[in-house]
Amino acid sequence: MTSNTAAMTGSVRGPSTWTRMMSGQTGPVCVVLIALLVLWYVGAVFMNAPTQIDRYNRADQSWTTGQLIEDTLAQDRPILPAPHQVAVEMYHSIFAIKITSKRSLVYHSWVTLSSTLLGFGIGTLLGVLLAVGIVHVMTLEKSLMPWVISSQTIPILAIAPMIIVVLGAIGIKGLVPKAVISTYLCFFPVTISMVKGLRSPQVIQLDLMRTYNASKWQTFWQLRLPSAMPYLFASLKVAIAISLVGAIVGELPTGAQAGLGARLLAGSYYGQTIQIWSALLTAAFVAAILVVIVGWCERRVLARMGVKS
Amino acid sequence: ADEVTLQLKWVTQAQFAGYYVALDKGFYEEADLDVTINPGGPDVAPPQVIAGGGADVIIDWMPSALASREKGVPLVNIAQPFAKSGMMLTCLKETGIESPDDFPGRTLGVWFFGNEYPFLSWMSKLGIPTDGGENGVTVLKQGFNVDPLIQKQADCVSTMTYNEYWQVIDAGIPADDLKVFKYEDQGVATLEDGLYVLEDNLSDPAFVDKMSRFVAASMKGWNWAKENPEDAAMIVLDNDMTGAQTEKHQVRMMTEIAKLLGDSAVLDEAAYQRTVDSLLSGGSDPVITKEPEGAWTHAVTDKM
Amino acid sequence: MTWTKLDKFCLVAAIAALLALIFPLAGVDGDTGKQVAFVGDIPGLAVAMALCVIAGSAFTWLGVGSVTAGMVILAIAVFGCWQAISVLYDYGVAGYAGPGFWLFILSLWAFVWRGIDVIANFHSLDRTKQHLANFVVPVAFGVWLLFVWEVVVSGFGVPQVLLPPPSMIGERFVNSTDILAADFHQTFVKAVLSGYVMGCGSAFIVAIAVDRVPFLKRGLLPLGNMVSALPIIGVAPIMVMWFGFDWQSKAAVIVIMTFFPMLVNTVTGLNAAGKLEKDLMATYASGYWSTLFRLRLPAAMPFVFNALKINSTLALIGAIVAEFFGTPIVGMGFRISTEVGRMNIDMVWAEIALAALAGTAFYGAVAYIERKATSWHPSFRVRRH
Amino acid sequence: MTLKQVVNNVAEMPASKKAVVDIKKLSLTFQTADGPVYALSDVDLTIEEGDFVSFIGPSGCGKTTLLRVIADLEQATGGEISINGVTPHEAREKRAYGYVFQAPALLPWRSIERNVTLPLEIMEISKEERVKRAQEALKLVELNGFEKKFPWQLSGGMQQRASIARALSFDADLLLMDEPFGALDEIVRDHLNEQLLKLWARTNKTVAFVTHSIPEAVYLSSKIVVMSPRPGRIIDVIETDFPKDRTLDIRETPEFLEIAHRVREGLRAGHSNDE
Amino acid sequence: MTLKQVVNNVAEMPASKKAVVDIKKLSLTFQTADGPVYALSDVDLTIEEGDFVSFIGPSGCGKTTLLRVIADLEQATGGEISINGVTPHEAREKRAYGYVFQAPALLPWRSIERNVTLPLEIMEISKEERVKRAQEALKLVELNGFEKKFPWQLSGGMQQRASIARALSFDADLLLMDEPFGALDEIVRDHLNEQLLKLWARTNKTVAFVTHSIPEAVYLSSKIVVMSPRPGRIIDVIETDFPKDRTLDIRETPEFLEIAHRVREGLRAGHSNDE
Ligand SMILES: Nc1ncnc2c1ncn2[C@@H]1O[C@H](COP(=O)(O)OP(=O)(O)OP(=O)(O)O)[C@@H](O)[C@H]1O
Ligand SMILES: Nc1ncnc2c1ncn2[C@@H]1O[C@H](COP(=O)(O)OP(=O)(O)OP(=O)(O)O)[C@@H](O)[C@H]1O
Ligand SMILES: Cc1ncc(C[n+]2csc(CCO)c2C)c(N)n1
Ligand SMILES: [Mg+2]
Ligand SMILES: [Mg+2]
Repeated sequence: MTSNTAAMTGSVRGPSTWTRMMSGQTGPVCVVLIALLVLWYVGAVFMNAPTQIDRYNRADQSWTTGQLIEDTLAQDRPILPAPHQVAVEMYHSIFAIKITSKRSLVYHSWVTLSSTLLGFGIGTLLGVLLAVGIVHVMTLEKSLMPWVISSQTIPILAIAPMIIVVLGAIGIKGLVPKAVISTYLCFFPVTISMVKGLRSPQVIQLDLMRTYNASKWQTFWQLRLPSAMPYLFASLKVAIAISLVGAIVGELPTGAQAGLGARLLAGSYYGQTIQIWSALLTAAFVAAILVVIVGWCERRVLARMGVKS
Repeated sequence: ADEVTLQLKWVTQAQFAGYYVALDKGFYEEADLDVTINPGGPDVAPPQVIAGGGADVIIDWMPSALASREKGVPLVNIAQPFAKSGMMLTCLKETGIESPDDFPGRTLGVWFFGNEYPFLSWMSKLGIPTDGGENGVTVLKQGFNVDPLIQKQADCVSTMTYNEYWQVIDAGIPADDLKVFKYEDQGVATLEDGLYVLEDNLSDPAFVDKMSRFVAASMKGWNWAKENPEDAAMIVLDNDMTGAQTEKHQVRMMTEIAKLLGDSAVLDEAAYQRTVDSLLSGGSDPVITKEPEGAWTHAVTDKM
Repeated sequence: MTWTKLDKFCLVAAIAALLALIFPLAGVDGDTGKQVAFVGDIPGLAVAMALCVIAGSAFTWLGVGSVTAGMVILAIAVFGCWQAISVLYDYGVAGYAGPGFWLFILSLWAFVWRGIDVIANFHSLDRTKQHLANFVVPVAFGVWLLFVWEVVVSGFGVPQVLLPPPSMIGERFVNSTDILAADFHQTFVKAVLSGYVMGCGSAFIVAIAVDRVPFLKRGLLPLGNMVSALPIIGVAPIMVMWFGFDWQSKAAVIVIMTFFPMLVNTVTGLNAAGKLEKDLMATYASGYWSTLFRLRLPAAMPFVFNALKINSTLALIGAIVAEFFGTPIVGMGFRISTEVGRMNIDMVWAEIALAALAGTAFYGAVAYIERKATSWHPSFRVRRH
Repeated sequence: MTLKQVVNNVAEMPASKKAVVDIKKLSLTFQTADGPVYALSDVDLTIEEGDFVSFIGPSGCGKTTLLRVIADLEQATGGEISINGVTPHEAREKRAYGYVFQAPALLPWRSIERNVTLPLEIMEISKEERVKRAQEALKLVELNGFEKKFPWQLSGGMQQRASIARALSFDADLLLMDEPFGALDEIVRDHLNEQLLKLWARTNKTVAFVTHSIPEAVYLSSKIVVMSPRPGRIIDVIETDFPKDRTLDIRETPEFLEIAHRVREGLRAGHSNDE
Repeated sequence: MTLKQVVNNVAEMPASKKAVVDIKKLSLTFQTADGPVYALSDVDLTIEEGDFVSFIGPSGCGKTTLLRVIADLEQATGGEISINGVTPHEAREKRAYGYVFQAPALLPWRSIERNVTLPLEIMEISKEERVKRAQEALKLVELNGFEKKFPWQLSGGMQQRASIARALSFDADLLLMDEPFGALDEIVRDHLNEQLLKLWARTNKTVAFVTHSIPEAVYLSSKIVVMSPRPGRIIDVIETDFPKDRTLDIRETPEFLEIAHRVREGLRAGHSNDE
């Protein structure tokens, strides 16, 4: 029996690297990525073909399909740049250049990231505080909640310049005004989710706290907050992504001097699609990393709370 | 040193080379000025910035400045380094547009955000409605670039002689395939890139003095830039925080800008009057409703 | 009676009103060098201030126990607000408001808050009365916010190109209904609704696909995060390039913006069902879809609605922002960006007000459906704490 | 007689007795979407200091509701109620009682020990004291060794015992217990019955106790309240006079059997009413 | 003898009996953060068709775990188990059993009636049939009139009864019931005991039944399994031979009392092991 098992494990050697990869996260992500890349290339050829054909016609040039495909993937200002064009651009502006340079995407990412994080921090705090107020104070719930909602329907890009001008007039410049716009955008999902989460404890659990005559504060710490954790993290993932968007939006009315938003716009002014896409992808990567970090915190916190995985 | 904050109308580019040169070459310092230049952008309205106290002097186009004046921001033109307009409408020849008579039924890309006034007064002068009807033109709010033309979403787009026009060229459409209408040639040119301050401040002699030193130093910068277009372009590049501008483009822009600059910063009253007349005639929805008063002064340029 | 039993808000109101009578009402006119106005010259205001002092001290002792008392307080506050407005515009205090004026506003604030407080805590078995109270509270609060805005803008003489007073915005709103209607149709009806439905719908379907196929969950979810965190400013020009100037490109932007919140929330929600309930379904050998529809989706509903609510506001913002990057010459975003350039800030705010109205109504509709659909959730049941 | 017993006897003297719970003509109606549910009607009851009152009655008759009214978790729609001479609300604010719910209601993110110390934390009792008391209480319900487990790692009966330990950990004078031993086997149940009796005899606590077991009710109580089906009404109140330090043996006495019979009859009568 | 009884007698013939649950050397260990918990160890048991097997044992001994293993809700870590000759997993996929959980586990967004029809919906039974069956099942547990209420509007015992009705509503041949009557008063409990017996006698169902009540176990079962505390082990299996159509009267027979005594002794022995 024992020798038998040993022989078996000897011959099977456990799951192959392939199956292990596929059952983890790397494998599937790679497969999906490859599928996306293929799709992207096909898309690039089709979207860029009309202008390319136009160009041939203008130059009275005859062309073959092979040549067309080759040229559509190597345009200067394509409608949809090919992945490798973006990759080359990203390589140049991320790795092949000093990160302190104005042309480095690392530098611009950092500029955006700093106001993102500041805005996210303040926004989360504000969001949670508002939710706490709304859950505990009936007057706040009834009077403030509808206006919190309305505040979010105000187009940020329209009032961003006014915010910047007003803050500038009272001497606040630089990082803070941009962070304020991030805050404005990202506190809302936190508030909405936390209001829901703080109200999610079971009725019997609330009754239990009542029998102890627990203060609101105690009920909050011991019951409401732990119950709200899943809601909080779901919203934090949304909030951090929105916060990044806010930071980028905030770069517009400050004259778009530096940051990923400035890169995006600059790309946009000059029709530099490749530059837009590489800034865009960089922003997406930054966001993904941020979301992953939040997810990691979530797992840590929930594990400490004894939640069964 | 006296502090001066200048709010540009657009992003850092050779369009504003004179100011950057003056800053970089120490002309402002010589004039005992401590100048901060704030770049603008698509979401920055210089009149709003100056009204909010964010700048001492701004660069704006006259139509927009006069409109703001009517809306309660008492802007006054103190100097006009740009004598000519660089705005034009660029069309693809293949669309068959030869003259303004061909416009009806076409789709035209126009810049808004206060820059649409010259276009509107041109159209009203031509008697072409802009409501998208049969005999009118369909107007699109053009983004920041010339993509609509390249992608044929529009028949014509707005361009500046010094910027967007060259982007069309760079996109692989040769100049021969383009038909351009310069506003200057159509007689609807309006004054661009002037320096404006708030009226109240002008009653303060110290402020006037400060501004005259500022304008003088700026003009020194412009003259230097005109003579050394390549170096001026490099100075602009050094000041561009986005790192997105290219040398080739900026040098070319500087060369074109030089053609628009006047000999002095003094506002030409005739040109002013032409601008006002064209704005007042702006059809059903005129930009300004009455002849502006006190919208310009020579007080600053006189003191230079 | 110990001081802790005193009604602190009324106390603040009384003291502030008293001080308001003492401190100067307005500042000094720069040209004439004289103080602009005195309380003594304005009988209405003097009466209002005195009323505040009297009522404030009375209610400090009596407490504001009943709804009637709350109404009385609010009535006094309304009278006070009216006087304050009249002082600003009829007596030329606008731009010159002094400490006395602001103290009076503080006094009114304390009254309004206390009055709203009473009504907010009003409970009745009579449904219509309760609904009425629930309606009055946010409206009263909103009217108060507008009043503060009006007073602050006029009182400090804020340039109207920075922030126009609500009265001016209201006037512009009423006079431009045709433009507003056209913009609303273009942006909200065409772009927002279609983008919202497509974005939320596709994210919901993808969430279920992701949940159903673990391979996708591991492969797509991390990438899904990235796609939807794409900054709108970068995406909008590309969408305009791809889908043209009209509403389709705006809808595309909205799809991208709303996708991620919906995806995350739905995926989280699908895992929210309790272990015991899942076991129960297992004992019925309930298939995937059956468990999905009978257990996991209902349990996920609070999360899904969360996303629907967040998205209802995001969608509107997305459409408006996207219009900054190219549009036909109609639409709320177009109007906003154009009128800013023209310094018609009141028109900008009229559009913002329209956006806020539409967005709030949209949100309210979603919240209403939520209340109907998930009335079993504890958050709708516990009302006493 | 030991000293303790003497003290108890003193406490038992009629003159010193005061009403802990005083209920007059209490009624409670729930408003539901499809009409009102009459849960309690016309309940009159006095629980005196040191009483052990069992409530017994058919499922859904309003026992839990009555306990919840006493605990200020539910508002009566008619009648009067006072706890130690004050309103239930004030009594709750004074932390006058410990409550064991019908379901365990443990917080899933806290270990068993930290669930038991929860009320102590809220009452701001020092850390060492908390741990000490939790240990004692857990030992009493035979859960020592499970301090670090989470609720979902415990069996149903163990969860119920943890919730009893939680209610016992802070030393309230009034205990409200809603079927605390429902999910326990006979042996553990007998054991806990004994422990509860000992505690009661020792401390002169007042206990209101819902149960479905007639022997348990008779064995534990100084007073048995039999309730009728909805709308819950009191149909019989039976006083027993076993000594406080009774033992399991009394279950064989004819007195015991007689009382049990009377309770059963009462219950049966209530049930037949229903049909 | 009625026709039904004849049918039953046929079913009882030894030759026709087949094993419904067959467990050999089953053991189950939970891995927890602070070390393994040995829940079941070395369990051998055969439940034959038509058996009514009661499980009785101290709280936390593994009764629920055993039922969950049978129901394929938990995987054994050692030994073998087959249900109707197939694995528990296959049996579950064939919907071989109905399960009553220790807690009610009602879905909060469904009314009582719709909770009861839930399994029927899943099994795609027609609407009318569903409503009919739900009516019957609710009537059986005396919950008619509460169809439209939501779970939180019911008392603890009523919720428990609703969950019993849900398990009965679809007609599985094997019933796994985890303390179904724990939260019920004696009268209702007796009534439901009778109903359950009738159902069993009528349909030849196989029942695995966890209870804490010794009389209940003896009264209902054809086989009583006594378990020891953790790690759960079977310490006694007692077969009874009351007829299937027994009545409450048998509780006074000496045979009954003797079996009850044996169960109690077994339980007690298990408990003393523990200490
Ligand atoms: N929140 C509620 N809304 C509506 N009806 C309710 C509510 N709570 C309880 N009821 C009803 O009140 C009656 C009494 O319920 P209660 O929980 O007090 O019964 P009980 O005596 O404790 O029963 P059990 O022994 O089954 O626990 C029941 O008929 C129940 O349906
Ligand atoms: N998921 C789990 N993780 C760890 N330990 C567990 C888990 N589930 C049960 N246990 C442990 O297994 C043992 C048996 O639990 P089980 O629920 O089977 O007991 P039981 O006999 O049903 O008790 P009761 O009569 O109290 O319901 C207990 O000691 C319990 O702590
Ligand atoms: C939103 C927006 N507003 C205005 C302009 C036009 N504009 C103002 S300054 C300047 C010179 C730079 O080329 C140009 C073109 C634009 N492009 N986009
Ligand atoms: Mg109960
Ligand atoms: Mg169990």
